[in-house]
Amino acid sequence: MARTVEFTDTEFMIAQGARLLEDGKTFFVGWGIPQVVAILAQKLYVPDVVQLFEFGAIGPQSILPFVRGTMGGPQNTYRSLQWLNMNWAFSYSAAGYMDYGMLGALQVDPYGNINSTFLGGTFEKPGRRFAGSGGGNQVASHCWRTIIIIKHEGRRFVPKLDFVTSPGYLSGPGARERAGLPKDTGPYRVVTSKALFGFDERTKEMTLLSVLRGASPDDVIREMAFRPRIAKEISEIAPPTEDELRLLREEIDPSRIIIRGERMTAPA
Amino acid sequence: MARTVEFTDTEFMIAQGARLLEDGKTFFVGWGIPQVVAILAQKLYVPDVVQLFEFGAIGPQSILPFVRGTMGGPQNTYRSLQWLNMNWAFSYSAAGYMDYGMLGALQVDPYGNINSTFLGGTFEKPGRRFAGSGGGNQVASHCWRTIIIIKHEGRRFVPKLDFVTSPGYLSGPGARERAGLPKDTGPYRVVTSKALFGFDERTKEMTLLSVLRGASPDDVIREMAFRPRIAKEISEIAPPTEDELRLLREEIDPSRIIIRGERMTAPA
Amino acid sequence: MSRIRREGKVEYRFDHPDAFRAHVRDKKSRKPVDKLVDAKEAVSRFVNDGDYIVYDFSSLTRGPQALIREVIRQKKKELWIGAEFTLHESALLVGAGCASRIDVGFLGYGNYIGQAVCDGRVQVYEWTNGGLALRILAGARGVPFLPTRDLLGTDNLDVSAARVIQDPYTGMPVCLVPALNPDVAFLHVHQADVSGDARIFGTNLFALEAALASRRVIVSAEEIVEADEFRKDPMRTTIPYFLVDAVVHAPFGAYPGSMPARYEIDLEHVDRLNAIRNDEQMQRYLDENIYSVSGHEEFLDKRVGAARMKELRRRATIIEGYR
Amino acid sequence: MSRIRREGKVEYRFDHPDAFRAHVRDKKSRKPVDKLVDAKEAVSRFVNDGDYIVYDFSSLTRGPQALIREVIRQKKKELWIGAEFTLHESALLVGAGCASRIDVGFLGYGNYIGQAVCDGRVQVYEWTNGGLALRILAGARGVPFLPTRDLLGTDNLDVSAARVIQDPYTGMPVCLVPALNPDVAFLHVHQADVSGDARIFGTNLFALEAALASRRVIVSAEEIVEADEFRKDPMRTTIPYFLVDAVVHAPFGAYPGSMPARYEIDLEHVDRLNAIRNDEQMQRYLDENIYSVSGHEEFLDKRVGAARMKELRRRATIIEGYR
Repeated sequence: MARTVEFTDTEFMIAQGARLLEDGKTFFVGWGIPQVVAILAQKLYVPDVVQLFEFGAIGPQSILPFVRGTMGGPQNTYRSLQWLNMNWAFSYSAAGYMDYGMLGALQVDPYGNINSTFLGGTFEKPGRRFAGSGGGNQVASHCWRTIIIIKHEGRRFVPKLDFVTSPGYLSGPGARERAGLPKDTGPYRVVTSKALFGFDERTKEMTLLSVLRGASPDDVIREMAFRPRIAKEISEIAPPTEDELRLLREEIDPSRIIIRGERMTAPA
Repeated sequence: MARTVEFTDTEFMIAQGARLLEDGKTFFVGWGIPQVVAILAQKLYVPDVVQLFEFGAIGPQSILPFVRGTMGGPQNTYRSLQWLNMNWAFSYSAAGYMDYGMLGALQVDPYGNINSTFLGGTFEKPGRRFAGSGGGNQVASHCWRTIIIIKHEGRRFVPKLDFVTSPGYLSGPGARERAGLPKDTGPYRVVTSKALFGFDERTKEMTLLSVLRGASPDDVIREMAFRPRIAKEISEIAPPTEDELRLLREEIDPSRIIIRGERMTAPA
Repeated sequence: MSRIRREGKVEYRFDHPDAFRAHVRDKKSRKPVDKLVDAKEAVSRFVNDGDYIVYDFSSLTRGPQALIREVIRQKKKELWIGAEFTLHESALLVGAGCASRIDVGFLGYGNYIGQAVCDGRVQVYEWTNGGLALRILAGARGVPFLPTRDLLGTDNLDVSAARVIQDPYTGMPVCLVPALNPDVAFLHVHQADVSGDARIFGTNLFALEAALASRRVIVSAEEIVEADEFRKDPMRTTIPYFLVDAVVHAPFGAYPGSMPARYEIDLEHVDRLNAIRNDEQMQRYLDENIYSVSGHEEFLDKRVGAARMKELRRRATIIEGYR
Repeated sequence: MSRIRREGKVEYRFDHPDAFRAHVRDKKSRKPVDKLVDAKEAVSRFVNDGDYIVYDFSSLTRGPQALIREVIRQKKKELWIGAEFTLHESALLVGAGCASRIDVGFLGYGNYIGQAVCDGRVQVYEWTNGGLALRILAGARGVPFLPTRDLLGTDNLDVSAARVIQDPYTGMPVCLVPALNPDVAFLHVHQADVSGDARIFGTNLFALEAALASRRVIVSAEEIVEADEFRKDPMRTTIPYFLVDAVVHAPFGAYPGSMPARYEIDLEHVDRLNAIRNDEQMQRYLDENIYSVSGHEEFLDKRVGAARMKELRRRATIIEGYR
């Protein structure tokens, strides 16, 4: 019998995210999981990635282990190139210097629009209220390529969001430009705990690109409230590697605060 | 026979300017003569004045002697409270933190509008071209009280400027507000080499307030190309004091670069 | 001009720039006088019921937690909070009945505040972090608005007072956000002198913007230093004294959050905050940590303790760049 | 969208923010590679005829004088200069036939440049210092304009492309200035590393704004230091490397102006510049100081000399705050 790897859904998303980044590019890092993605990626794959945080840290090289509850403190502003403030941080992104941005989401729709504000009810009287945009709206508006990282659950992939917090392709091709958003920007990938999506160049609709080794496209699509487009060839995503898991579990998050989650297995 | 004092027209303007400032207030300092006014005032009269320069020096205490050709260097940014840049410097003035501003001028009109750009011809093809606004437009727009410092010559006091570089009361009462300039701002005093002017509260017209000891209002008005209003009581301005002259000549400008000018006398 | 506006369903704070300027002219002293007071006096003199308050950073990092606890202790009412990151602060301020409106930013942590929003006990307005930072910059620059190329195309536009105009230079739609001039800014800093010159080491969210844009500024500082320190190193000055109304000496003033290069976050205490889920738990926390002590020093002595503070200081080993 | 616009009689440089963003995406490397070149190579590779050039500070203080002399030596043509303070630089650039348009700011010194304007040999556009600083900030923030409450009511409005709109929040008139995204920024700094991280000590006019807003950035530095220096003290970084295209090691690069805390202004040389009144004198100055030497180092050796440099260094005794 083939050997299998055990990991959490979060570990898988983090590892996938880390593999997507390009070296020598800039990366606007959202809070939480994207922070861990950035650390893992910089240690393993992209040593010269330039991280940027909205609280004004330009080019930090976070210290290990990841400290829960730090935001703008010495750990995740460590060895920055420059310390500024929020208005300057968003100047870097608005002027076009940020290649990648990464954001979590409550809900995502077929055009990659993001809800991170509330579920159910109305804005004034929500069913459940969450943290909201933070700087997510700016990241999704300004960065050249936005990567969304989201747990793969049917209620999160919906045809229509309860609230559009941060822009994807809005209502489809050309809609971002018509709204006044910077040209040629928009969601680039959606990393989930089962699969990886891109966006169709012509229609701007979410498109299944790859699935976790051992899973099928049907497994993935079954747990979505809309039917995504499917790429002609669906590739396979390797489960977290030994290096990725060791670094995550031993060096980055030894207290397992971030990487905990639902247990998964896949063929090694 | 009464003792007389000898001094230059520039020394007299500087001394007058220095006497106008209030202690514990902020002072946006234009380049050149206003710098020397600020130094003299801070040494003799207003130790707690907060100087501000457009190149980002907040609260400097200039070193002596005054060094010609320094602008933003260690001498006139010495012992600042804060070093910033130009956009921040103009935030201080735009948000209302600057009580006084002081500017030189080529020409001034009855409403205290300032020309510092050109004389004769057109903007595109001027008769004589000068330095232009620098930050003068911002100083005259934002500061609560702008003090103009200008040599007393007929060709400088004109009914209509060749070019309005920096705003006085524009066309009269209410015109600044109608143009969108901050409320309750505008020219406060005009310091010349013979006299001191204010502005009529109702009509906003330049009004003779005081003349150098020994001179008459007629001496002053004769050398103006428009007839100013005259205050009910014209007071006398003392010539530069011994302290003022000693400080200017021995400590501030021993090489007499700034304080040189036309020789004048007045009863001591 | 009214300082609270309602258009459609959106309420927002707005001062005409001229009204704010007049306040700066008439009420802000430029004299370098001694403004050192204790937190009690600073809050009672400079914070009124109904005030709009902003603060820099959060309950996790360099937040003005001692000042916020004092606001709660003095039972201020109907406050409107504006914060990019408002974490446990907003839960405590709402739980204590002090705050009724919040402009965010990022609204966390824990379930208490989320439930309070759903129950309609507090009204939240969504401006996004970038939008709020820009609103405060507009207030600091004395202009009624600033333009930005975000918020566009999203529902945030409909639940804020941001407006879209056609840019006269390109013809494209551009978003404007209105200036924000708060009543009070709370800034917790590493060092201050008695007249208010202040230094923050590390990044900040909008410290200088908030100090310029706010009608009243309360600085709380880990250390009080000689005024001369600032003139010796003007590049390190975050805020000059004449923007500041009160200086509070508050060592451990960011507790339970961290103060970069001074002390680390107290995660145990933070977990107690995270665990608050209902009013009974909230009331118990407030009683124990705020109402039952006379002020910040008694809180430190009786609820934190020297041993804990020593340990948190020990953990703050990264000092590179913070000096 | 065209990068030079003419409306009525006013020409102005304007890039659509999307065009500038595309340049930043495609042409600006984020890799920390060695960008150290000499002034000759920097200017020949990164400055083209017809370019719009900005620089920080002036011929008196921390101006990029070595780079400007190199531009003149290479006889660049039809340059458009944008500067808050443009003093002897503009006279030399016009006198040498390099610059045909200048956006100011403050236009000095001496009679040569004034006469050149009157003769129509150079077109000057008047934006004021505040207006130019704001235009560059708009370029750095990726927005097509920024609003301001000055320029209003004056003739500057008619001779610039500033526009007045009705503020949607107050109804009052507000002035807008269009973004400026120059082709090239010259920044002379105290310290840089080979990939372009740079530090200026003291105040600056718009160094970070210009670095963010410009298509190409040339940093000239008094000292080249280890890259690690910047990561040890991130509050001191003026510009991070990924905004920079070329680094030139140029000790005495601000000569004859001063470099704060490094060397003082050479007033004798400045007086020679001030004395230039006609083309013959201009040509003599250019021949002697620029055309007849191969570059900055030969200029320092043969036209300035070690004794003079030592004396200017000796005079720079104020170092407090500059470190």
